[in-house]
Amino acid sequence: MNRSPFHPSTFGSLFAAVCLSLAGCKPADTGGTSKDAGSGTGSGANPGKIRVGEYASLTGSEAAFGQSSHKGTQLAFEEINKSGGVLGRQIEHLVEDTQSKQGESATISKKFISRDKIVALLGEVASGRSLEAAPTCQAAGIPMISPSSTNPKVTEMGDYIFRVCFTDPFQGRLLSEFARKTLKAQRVAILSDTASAYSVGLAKFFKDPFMAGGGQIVLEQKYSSKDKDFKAQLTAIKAVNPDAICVPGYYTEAGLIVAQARQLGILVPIFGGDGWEAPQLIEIAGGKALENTYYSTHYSSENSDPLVQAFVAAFKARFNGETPDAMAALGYDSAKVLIDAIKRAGSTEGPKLRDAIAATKDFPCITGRTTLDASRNASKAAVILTVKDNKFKYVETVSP
Amino acid sequence: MLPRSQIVLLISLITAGIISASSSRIDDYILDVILGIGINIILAVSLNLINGFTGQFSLGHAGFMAVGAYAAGTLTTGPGKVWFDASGASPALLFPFVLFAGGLTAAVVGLAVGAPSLRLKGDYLAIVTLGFGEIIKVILQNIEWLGGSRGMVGIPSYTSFFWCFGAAAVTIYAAWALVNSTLGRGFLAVADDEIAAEAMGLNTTRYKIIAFVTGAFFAGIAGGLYAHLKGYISPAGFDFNKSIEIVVMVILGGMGRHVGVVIAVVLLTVLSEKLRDFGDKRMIVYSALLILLMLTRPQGLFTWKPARKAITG
Amino acid sequence: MIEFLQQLINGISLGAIYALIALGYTMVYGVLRFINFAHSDVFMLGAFVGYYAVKKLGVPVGGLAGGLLVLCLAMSICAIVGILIERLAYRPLRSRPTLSVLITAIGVSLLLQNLGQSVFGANPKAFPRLFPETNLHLGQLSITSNQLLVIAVSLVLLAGLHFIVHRTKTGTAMRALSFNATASSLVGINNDRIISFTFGLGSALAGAGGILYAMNYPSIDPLMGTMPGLKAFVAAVLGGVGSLPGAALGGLLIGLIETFVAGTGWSTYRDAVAFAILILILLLRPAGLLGKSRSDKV
Amino acid sequence: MNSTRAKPCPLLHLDNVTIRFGGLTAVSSVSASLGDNELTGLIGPNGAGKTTVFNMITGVYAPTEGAIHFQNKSVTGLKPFAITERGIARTFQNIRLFSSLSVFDNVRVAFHLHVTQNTAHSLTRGPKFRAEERDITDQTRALLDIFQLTRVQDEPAKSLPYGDQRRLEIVRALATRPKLLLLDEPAAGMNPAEKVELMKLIRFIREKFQLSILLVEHDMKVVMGICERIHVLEYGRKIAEGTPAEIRQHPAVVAAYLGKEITH
Repeated sequence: MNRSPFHPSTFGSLFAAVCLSLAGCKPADTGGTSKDAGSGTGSGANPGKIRVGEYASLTGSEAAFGQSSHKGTQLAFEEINKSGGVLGRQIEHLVEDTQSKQGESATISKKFISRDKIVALLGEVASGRSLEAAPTCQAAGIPMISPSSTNPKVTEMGDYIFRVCFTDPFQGRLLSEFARKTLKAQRVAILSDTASAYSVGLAKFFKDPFMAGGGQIVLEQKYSSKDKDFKAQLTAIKAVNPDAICVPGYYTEAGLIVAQARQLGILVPIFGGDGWEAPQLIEIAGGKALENTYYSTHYSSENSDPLVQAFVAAFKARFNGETPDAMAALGYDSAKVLIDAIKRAGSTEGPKLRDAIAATKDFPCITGRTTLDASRNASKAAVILTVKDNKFKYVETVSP
Repeated sequence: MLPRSQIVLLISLITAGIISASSSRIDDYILDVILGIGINIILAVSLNLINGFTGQFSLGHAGFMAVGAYAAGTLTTGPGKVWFDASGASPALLFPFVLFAGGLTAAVVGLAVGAPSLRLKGDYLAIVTLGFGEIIKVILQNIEWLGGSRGMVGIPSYTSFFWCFGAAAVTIYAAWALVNSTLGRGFLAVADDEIAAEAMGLNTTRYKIIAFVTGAFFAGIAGGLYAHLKGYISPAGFDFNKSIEIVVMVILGGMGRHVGVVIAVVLLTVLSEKLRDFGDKRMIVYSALLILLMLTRPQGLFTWKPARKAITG
Repeated sequence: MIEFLQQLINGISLGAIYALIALGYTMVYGVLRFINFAHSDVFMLGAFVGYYAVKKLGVPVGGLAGGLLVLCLAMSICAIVGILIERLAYRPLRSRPTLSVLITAIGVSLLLQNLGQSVFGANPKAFPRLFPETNLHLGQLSITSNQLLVIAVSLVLLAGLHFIVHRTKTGTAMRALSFNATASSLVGINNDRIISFTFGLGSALAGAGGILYAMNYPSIDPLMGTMPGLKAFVAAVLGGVGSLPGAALGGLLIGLIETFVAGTGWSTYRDAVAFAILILILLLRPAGLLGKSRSDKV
Repeated sequence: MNSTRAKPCPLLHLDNVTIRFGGLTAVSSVSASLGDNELTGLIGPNGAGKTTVFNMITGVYAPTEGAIHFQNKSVTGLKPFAITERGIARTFQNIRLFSSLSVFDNVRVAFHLHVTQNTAHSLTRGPKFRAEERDITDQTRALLDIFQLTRVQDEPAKSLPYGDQRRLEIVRALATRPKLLLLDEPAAGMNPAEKVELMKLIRFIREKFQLSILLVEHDMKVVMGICERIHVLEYGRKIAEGTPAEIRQHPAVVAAYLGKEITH
């Protein structure tokens, strides 16, 4: 009798073959790939290039943020390599795309560490993906610096995990102070992005101190990332007539929200966090609509600080005249903080590098003078910006 | 004496155990990819039971995976952790029960979803399952104690080679055993011609629900394994793109062919890893290859027609 | 009451946009019986054609002529792209089960999205103001001229399509083809030509939809088609896929449901409620609201 | 040939069955009875409602009014699968085989009504399960043998020649072990020689499996040749009932058919 391919022995042996061939191909792979041959183990004594990994959402739904951040990082490494590298060695900048997909970051971090032998890892924009990679880095003793993951849990993953951006609690507290003291708002409505961890986190950490301070949240409305129509939520908000509206989201939606709010005749102040920071904000919403809106940030491309202006000029020259947004600045800073730490550590060994990063103090970042605190979070001043006459305008500085 | 299929299953399990024992020698990255393959095999084989063998086009498989992932995660990380720790047993021993609980929860949700919607056919069923998948996602986003949109963090990594491929072997065995039985011939009949199947006295709705619930169960198992492999889950990761990813594996595998589907999973996962060299052009190449594959092998990659014989093992 | 009326306006204008996209889905489905997943990406392409026509070709905007020129350009380019997609990616699979074509369509959709991210960049771009815009206020109610334009265009297109499908020779051929492809080719209808025409028409619609959408929501990016595409597809199914008035009705309903759900404090469950209502309606009317159920003949 | 004349408790009984589609009455208060082991024909001009009656008996449509009893139990409005479970099997006018399944599996599927296994048994595959599967296989083989389909048993059903497909459909129906077999235009598309074969086959099935057969058929020669009783429908009403000889003479039937073909 002829055997069908469904026969138990056939499927079983196939299954076994799959297991074995995959497991078996491993030693050949690690030994054979030419990639690993060059830079070896990555210890300080090796005169080859220093390998730094970066994982970013270069494609997929959050590519807008990932691409910006990546460009900043890329610029930083290109600059340092042009000026002779660090510790006399060039930096080899390895990049992997997470496709904005869940699960990729864990795989990528393992690949970077076990195959590419990186000395440090930079990324990701989204906290969720940073949370995937962090345990791998912590277990392997490879420092990781996230440019813009704001979820407090990211750096709680271990002592090898750092960030150069604000945390949600810091910025939330800051916004609540601003709303109560500067805007004199008592009744605030929140419009947050239910699909975005950043927005949900910031909304929560705004709400708690704001209410503790005697403020009142009159209405909480939600939208979903990639929505374009917010009129339903805004109409409901208009009906409760708040003193101000808090929109803790990204500029991709905030621009449209502000424009549509003004179309509906909502003229109260609207404010948000650093997710708003992007030159496209004014283009999308229109300068007029953005009057009487405020957002906290650590960076503005209009900042006259020579350090910032030099960065903006270099970025524009490198990337077809594109103006860098906050993500780009943070991506740049994460690389700069790392380079500085390598210099100070005089080595690329994990523990030494970790200690050097942790000792970062008053480092002149594009996003302000940065100190990493005991819980490995960046502590730096925030500025509040508004828009007047189609231009971003400085309102006030808030120190941590 | 055991039937041959069960002996093969046993050998597979032992093999998985042996490999697992030495899995620390496999480098982390390769191990992660291999475990990913194992999870995808479970997902694709279980979806194949619904889409391939029973002919019901479901686009919500990621939703069941999410339910399983969250249910299992709740036990080891979320509120269930108290009970998990209090039991005193070693986590490695409890893990299969955790996976089973995840699968069971997904099966219950599968029943709730399938019972009303399986009366619909074709594209209508597809859109309804897609809708349910999205509803599951939105509900998870709104459950605060599961982490909401911010996801569930710090899930311990219990997923070992043995559990992953043990579960994959059990899934393949179960799918094979169901299909090669009177019940499974019912699936095939329903897929082929529902009206004729009814005329043969087959309660087609019941058959569809059995296939659907079984598929959901294994998707839940896969979810549990996934959660304990990656250590972090969030609702957004189980959107309909994930469902489509699984559907692609099933269709490329030739729909209704276990072996083909397994090979398709391995090929697609390895291909996706190999394409990393293309950097941010990776998805362009991937989608172009997908179109080319479909145009050159529209019947799926693997399409030998099995002569179904009287197999009783 | 004011709030209710305002939400009604919001819902109708959102629904009109969904209807516009849903019409394209339903046309292709009516003829070929498969979900053209790439439709929403052709829609995205339409918006980008408009953007680059203004930014790179320097088509003057702000007046009526310039705006119409951009609209026509986007529609023609999308029509060509649609016809090309059909010819290259779908036609070779015509005789295959629709599932194979579905996967190819998914592939085309992914390809367009990723090419878009690579070529246009992933950052959102601010869409230029094509036509003169005003904000109309009726007492406390507000509506923009763009919203009115979308509603008007949707109605005109619905009427136009209805005319094409029911009153022209090509339309008759489309219906014949939809009913029975073999029979239609036997009575001398050139199926290939009709299918090309349908794709061209559907894609031109998508292009127009992209421009109108971008005018209303002036932030465009390569993934902008996904969500409205999904919603529009749901709308098409809700209305009874294959039925033109069904698509319009479905779009309107989805728009209204979303708006009222979001407006009444359930905004976090908005998408879930929209899908739940779809499911309920399909369970009661398995072929959608205006669809004809095709029961198998025994 | 005259063993069955109206028995006190018939196998199948239609009691004033009516069905309307929208405003259209397709079948109007039709009553009829079928006895055990009887070979009955249902005839009528095109559009008379034969197939509709057939579809009501098999549960495809539920009658708007009236009742259908099978073995003294109501089967009115039951789903098709439930009716098959009760012992009524059918074939289709435009053959509906499981076209991608093998001939063997087409028949094997139909045995599911007579197994005790459930999902868990399929998974554990214990000795009882295996015995049952073997049993089904043997019975399938036996059935295929009887109808000379063994040599094509591994072919996909769709690759069979037309006549074999018809035969296979009947075999598949028999595998459900019906007490009543409904054949929907079995002679459609057959040449005269094949029709003779078919008539032999139908008689053979009745003798061999001891069941009743209800035949909806266009071809008068076939109906008149094998049926013991014939019911005639016209415009959804029953206009006559009787033996072939009686039907041939029936004035209403002659009028309905305008004298054509009746004389065969």
